[in-house]
Amino acid sequence: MSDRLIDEIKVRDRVKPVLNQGSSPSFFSCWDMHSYYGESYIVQGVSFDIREGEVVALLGRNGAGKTSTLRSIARVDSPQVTHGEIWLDHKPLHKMAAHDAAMNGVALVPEDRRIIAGLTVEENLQLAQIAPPIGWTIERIYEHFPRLAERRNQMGTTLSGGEQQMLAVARALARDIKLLLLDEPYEGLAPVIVQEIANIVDSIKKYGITTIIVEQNAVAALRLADRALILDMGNIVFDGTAQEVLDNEELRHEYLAI
Amino acid sequence: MSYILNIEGVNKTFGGLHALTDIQLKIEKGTTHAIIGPNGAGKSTLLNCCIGRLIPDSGTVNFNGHNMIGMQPHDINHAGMVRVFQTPEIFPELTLLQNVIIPALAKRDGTFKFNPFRSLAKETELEDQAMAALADVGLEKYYDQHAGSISRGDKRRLELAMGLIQQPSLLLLDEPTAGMARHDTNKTIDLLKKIKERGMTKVIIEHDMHVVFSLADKISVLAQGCIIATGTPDEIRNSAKVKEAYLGESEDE
Amino acid sequence: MSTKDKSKDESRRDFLKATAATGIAASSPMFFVKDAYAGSHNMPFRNNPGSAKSVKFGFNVPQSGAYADEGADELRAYKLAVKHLNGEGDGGMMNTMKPMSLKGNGILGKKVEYVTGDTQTKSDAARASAKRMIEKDGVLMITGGSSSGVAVAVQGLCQEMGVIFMAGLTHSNDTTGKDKRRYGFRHFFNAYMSGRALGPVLKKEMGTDRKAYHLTADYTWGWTQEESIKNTTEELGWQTTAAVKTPVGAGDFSQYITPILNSGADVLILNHYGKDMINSLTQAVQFGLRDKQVNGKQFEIVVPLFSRLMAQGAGDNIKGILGTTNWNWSLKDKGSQAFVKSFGAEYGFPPSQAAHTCYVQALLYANACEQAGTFYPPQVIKALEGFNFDGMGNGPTEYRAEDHQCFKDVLVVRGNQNPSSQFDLLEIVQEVPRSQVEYPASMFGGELGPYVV
Amino acid sequence: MDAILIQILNGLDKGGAYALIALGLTLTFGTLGVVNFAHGALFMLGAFCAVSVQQLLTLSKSVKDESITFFDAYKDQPYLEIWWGDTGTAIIDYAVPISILFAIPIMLLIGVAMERGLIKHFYKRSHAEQILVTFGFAIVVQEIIKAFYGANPIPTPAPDIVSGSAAIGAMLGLSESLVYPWWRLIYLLFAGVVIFAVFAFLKYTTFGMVVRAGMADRETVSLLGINVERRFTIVFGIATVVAGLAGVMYAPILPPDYHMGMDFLVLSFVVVVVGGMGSLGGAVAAGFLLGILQSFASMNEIKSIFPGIDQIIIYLVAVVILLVRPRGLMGREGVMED
Amino acid sequence: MMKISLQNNAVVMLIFSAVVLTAPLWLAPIGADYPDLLQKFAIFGIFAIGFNILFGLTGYLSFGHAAFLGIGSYTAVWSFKLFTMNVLPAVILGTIMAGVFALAIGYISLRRSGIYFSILTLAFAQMSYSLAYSVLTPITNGETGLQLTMNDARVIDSLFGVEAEAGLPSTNLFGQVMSGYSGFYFCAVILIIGFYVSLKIFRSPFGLKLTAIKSNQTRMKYTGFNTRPYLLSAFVISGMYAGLAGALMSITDPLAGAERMQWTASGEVVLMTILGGVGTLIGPLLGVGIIKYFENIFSAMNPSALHEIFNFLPLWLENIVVGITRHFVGDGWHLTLGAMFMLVVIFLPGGVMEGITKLFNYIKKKLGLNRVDSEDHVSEGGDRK
Repeated sequence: MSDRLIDEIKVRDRVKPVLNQGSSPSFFSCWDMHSYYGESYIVQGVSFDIREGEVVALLGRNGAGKTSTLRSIARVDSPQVTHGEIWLDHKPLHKMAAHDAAMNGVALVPEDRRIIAGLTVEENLQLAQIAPPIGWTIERIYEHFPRLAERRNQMGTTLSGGEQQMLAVARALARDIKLLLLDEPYEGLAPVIVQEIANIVDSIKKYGITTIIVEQNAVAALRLADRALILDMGNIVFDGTAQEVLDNEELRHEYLAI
Repeated sequence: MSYILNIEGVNKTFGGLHALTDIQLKIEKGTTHAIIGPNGAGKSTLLNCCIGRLIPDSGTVNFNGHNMIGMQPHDINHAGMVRVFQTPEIFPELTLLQNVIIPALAKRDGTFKFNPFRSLAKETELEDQAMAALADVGLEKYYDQHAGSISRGDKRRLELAMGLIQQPSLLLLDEPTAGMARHDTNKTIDLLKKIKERGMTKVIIEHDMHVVFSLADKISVLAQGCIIATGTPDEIRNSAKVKEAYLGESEDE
Repeated sequence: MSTKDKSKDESRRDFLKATAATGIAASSPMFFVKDAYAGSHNMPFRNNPGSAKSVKFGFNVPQSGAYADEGADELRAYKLAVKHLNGEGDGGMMNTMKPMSLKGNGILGKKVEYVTGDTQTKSDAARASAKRMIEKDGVLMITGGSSSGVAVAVQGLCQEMGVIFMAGLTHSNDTTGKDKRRYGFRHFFNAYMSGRALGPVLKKEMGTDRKAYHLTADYTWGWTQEESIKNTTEELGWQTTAAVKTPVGAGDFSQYITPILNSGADVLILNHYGKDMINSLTQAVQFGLRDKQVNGKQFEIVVPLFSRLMAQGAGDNIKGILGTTNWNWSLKDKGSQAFVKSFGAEYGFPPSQAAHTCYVQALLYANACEQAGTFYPPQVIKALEGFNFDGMGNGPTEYRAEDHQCFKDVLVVRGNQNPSSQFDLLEIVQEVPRSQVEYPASMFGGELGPYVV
Repeated sequence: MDAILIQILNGLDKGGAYALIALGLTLTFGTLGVVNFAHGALFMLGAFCAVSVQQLLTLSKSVKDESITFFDAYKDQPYLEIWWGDTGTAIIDYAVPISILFAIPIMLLIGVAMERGLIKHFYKRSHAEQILVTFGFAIVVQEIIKAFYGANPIPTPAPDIVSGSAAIGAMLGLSESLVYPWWRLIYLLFAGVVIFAVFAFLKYTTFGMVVRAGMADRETVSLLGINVERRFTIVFGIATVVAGLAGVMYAPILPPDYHMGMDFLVLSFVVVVVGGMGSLGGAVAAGFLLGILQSFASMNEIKSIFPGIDQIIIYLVAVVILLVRPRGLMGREGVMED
Repeated sequence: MMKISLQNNAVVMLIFSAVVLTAPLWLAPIGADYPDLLQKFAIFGIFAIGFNILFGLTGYLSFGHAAFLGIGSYTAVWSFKLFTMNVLPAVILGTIMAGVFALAIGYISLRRSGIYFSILTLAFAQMSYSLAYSVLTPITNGETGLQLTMNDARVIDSLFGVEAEAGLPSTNLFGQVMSGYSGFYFCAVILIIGFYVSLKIFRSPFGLKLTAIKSNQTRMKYTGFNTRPYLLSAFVISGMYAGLAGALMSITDPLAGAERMQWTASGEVVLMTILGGVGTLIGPLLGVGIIKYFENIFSAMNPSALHEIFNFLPLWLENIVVGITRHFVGDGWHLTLGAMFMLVVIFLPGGVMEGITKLFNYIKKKLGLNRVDSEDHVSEGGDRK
């Protein structure tokens, strides 16, 4: 245990002030975050800032800690954040439980969508509108996602993969969010549907919602993103524009394996 | 027959969703065959069908001339087909050494052996084997730590050691390098190359193209539950179809 | 044993004995120290007090489980008995018992002390507790308990250990029947006597043309009682419509009660005790059985074994129900009055029949020791066997030598319709004389076993 | 025919009781994932709510009891009777229905306090430890009750007006002998209403929707800004209230004693498991199924063919169902399977 | 710490044997040195050790092990009735019979896991109990319990011409009577053997495989093990331990009652094991010691006994202390037990053994000894038996 502590201190010394281009103080910032799954050390001192309205792609190979980083920010129980600070719009997320973080504007669209079994499409949406602050009305959501409107009384889990993804995103929009965390939105979807989801995410970008997107399909993610962060072994190893990543084959090869 | 594994016409659906559609796959003895494809393409489902975790709706999985469908997982293991899992399926409460001794015991004792009076302390031979396997993957220093406490990358390596110690005739590797640092990935590639020299047949599922292209003799590309291409690494690298499906570049761009 | 090859047998026995002796010596050095068999009358026996200033009794009563309240009342009676034996308090039945050897200075000049234990109403726990008393605390006599299973189990143990057991509340015929033991005595009456006592009263109250339906707790006591009552009622000319066994501790008896409604029976006999009795009676009344008319007759319920504590649990449902009891505090004889007075003054409420039984048994054991002039069990047993006495309630009483069953008058009681106090739950219908409930000792079989163990 | 009809009714009634007890237990399983061995004790506490209210209403002045001459004895006369005469007596008569009103807030309080003070700390502990701690809690509660009320069952009668039987047969034009106690009919009705209320609450209220969602996926619900833990505390409180109400209403049928909870504990676990872990509908279905089967197995005709069948029927059915359906009637995969 | 084994079985066994055999000496100060309680410690120790082989190693929580205890008891008494008063056949038959039943019940119950398994075992045990209590009375003698009688056949004894005595015969080991201290030593020797077997199993490849099944059964299947026979063997072994314990209960006290099979009896061994520490070698024995001590000693204390204990205090303080403690002994002993369950599990997750280990590590740390190996736990635990 003590060894670990020493490590942490070293890591902290090593952290350089993160880049903070543009707005200051930054809208979202994550400073030296460490988290564990049980005894497994997953996120090993991640620090980055995001400006309001920015869309950031968080990239890295499988197992690099991307999902864990998102989950740490959303403050779910596991992984457990043992050290670090997370600030969103002047609010200290690191002091909050998941539901508090959500009430302060964080929305995580999880990897496997997590549509709640036993609830209809509409109930899934209603569930998102119980705790304040409330975002889009359900009517507005249905306008944007006519397919969901058609299936409003169907059980959420009986939707197809793409529709479930739509519902998951819609569920996030039903809340008044400041930071959207998208985890693998295209996973397991047919190309046609990927396109559809991409359009949705595009439109989200138009509304100016600050977004972190984690995606295996790096190219697709980079197309949407203003900025890219590359994570490796629980550490940020690259921070730059999306174009820089697309242009830098060596970087892609080394850290994204494409 | 020079094919050690011959998958024919395997279909698998989950509640209307076609996870696998008419899979045809032949693996030659002694080769390293990579299966690539985007997340959710059905790669893990395919492996699960091979090792008895899932039973396909139709089709055959022929291993060394025997149909494996309907066989118990432990019998498939003893037939010589061993899988290294993607999400580390280890014994978190046991030490690393014990984790590796378990598959070694399986290899020695078979599916069931009642030996409650044999002393573990006398199993020095297995212990040496296990230590060697741990050394192969570079974990020998941590042999007495609980497997639950090591990093994800290390768990992957432990998985690998657990697979290797059984010296299977066919090793199914599900993303063996996920979660590893670049340095460790390279070490793992070296290790897998070494195994190839020993003549072990391998099927690798991998995202990391670097790993795939350094190891594979042949590559199959899986997308939407279908094998859309099989070929040498070069053929795959230059296939437009593959690029579209896997690298996410749609045709209109 | 007829002997064809006696010499061979004997040599083998000698060999066995020799091994036994060496075995004891080798394996357990403390064996002799603990169970020191050195006595005053040249007669070694277990837990001989020798020259000690006091003797110990073991009060083994249920302190947890369904009979805990009954156990608590037993314990109160025992403590009172010890007080009286040691010459404290008002003396209670010591003043009324005849013949009486006790002097109010303890027993044979030794002060009486006691230890307590919890039977949990389980044979195993009761035997463990009794063993502790014998092995650790060195008690001379064990008494108490609230169920026949426990009584039989502890009685067997006491026979093996050579310690006298004065059974507490046990109603099964077996306790002094097929499971009787030389070292065990019972003051309580039994199921057979309940039946004999009830017979004439039932005839008088309900006539001879009745159809009876039995609900019987599915274990040995329930069976013996069912059999005894059945014999009695069938002698009267009653028919037995059905006898249904119910699981012990069933809680809800409704599924056994509903068939009664259509059975054509006009009397329900509940061979239940304790919680089962309270529940089955309460539920039977709820099913309207008591308001029913069958075959032009009023439907009746009979609970052959009654106790005031149980009556308390059943509340109003007990009113008007017939049954038998060993003793009731409203008896007007001198002994009973003395005891009730003494107990009431001490605790503020009258004693239960369990308390009475236990109190009397403690006194009787003490008296037998005093009379025999020794604590040596065989002598004490002989003093108790065939002992005739009076002034302890229920009139003249005998501890029959052949089976150690106590014979005295049996009370047939009825749930009081208009109780004058919260304790006045049972009214005595008849004091059935002893002669009417007596039976030959050989009737239930069993063997007492040896005096010396 | 009558016999069968009445056994069906009887089975439904028993089933209602089983379902009611199991409902609270499975609610605790489903939401908190805690194996609550104290559930029987909560049922018992409910019954003792009725006892307490009855004793409260019969709070009495001690009057010298002249009828006892051996020693100074006192008898009790309830203040209510002293003050209000017959009205007081009538109020006392309605002790059990009145106690329902008391039981709801008291049980809710007990439930919430128990969850916050004890259960909360055991969410992530092993089932074995949950069993040990809740069992210990049950024993402590029992012993406290025993210290205050003694071990003997305490008669807690229903109001006089419903103490007898309803002549159902006569009402329906069937056999005269077809009667059934009023109170048991009320219990059946009550069980139905409570079960329906719980289901309706879960189905039609927002709170219920959150609970259902929380049972299915706790994490996602908290990601939507909902404090699941607080809601689950209330759910535990509701489960306690349901157990308590089952107990209150059972008091006239089974005079309460301190040990009655243990007798129901095993049974309620069997019902919940046969129904399938985490399934409310399953628990209710299993409760009624076992109740009816138990009633039938107790019939003399069946007992004469299979002696003792009535004593083992519940367990026998449990074994058969679990062998045929691995997760009980309606259990979900993966719940409490490790 | 763990390169398979640094631990010497012989040393462990030596310490364990010494501790067990001298129990009458070191248990004397707390009043637990009389034969019956010593026998109970040993017998329930065997029961708990066996139970721990199933629950501690595989994680399968059986709620029906008391059934095997009862079967062992009945078989042993029948052996006395039919064959001989010698205890060896009783021990062997009791163990085997329990094993047979365990095989049948385990075969069916192990088709399910988790709580479904627990309820299946519970159901079987409750059925056994109900039947033994009532319908099977010809075999079990119902509520009264199966007892010896004067006219039992005892075929072997009469064959060898052992003469009937005046009273009931006693159980014996070739003439040595099996009650009192000799009964304890007999049980103690079997406990030591039982512990040795358990130690061997814990430290065998078989034991390791069982632990691995507990850790991740799915993985075991894909590693090439057929887990069902492993679980079944563990179940049968632990069932045989229970049968052995049951037989010993009949040997030290030849009366077998149905309540031994009730769910509360099964629950008791579960509580003993958890209380002491699941999966540790000594933990279950500690649990047995605590619960049996409470049941036998605390339940027997009454205010006068308390006054004796606390008479070193000034009178006024003595009265206060007795006034408070009296609620926790005698008929309040259950309260103490329940409170202790709660305290232990709240403050010592992992049972009493965990607490001892922590304490031991703490002391070692204080003394500046860093290395702690688990062998010390064994001996430390043994001291407390």
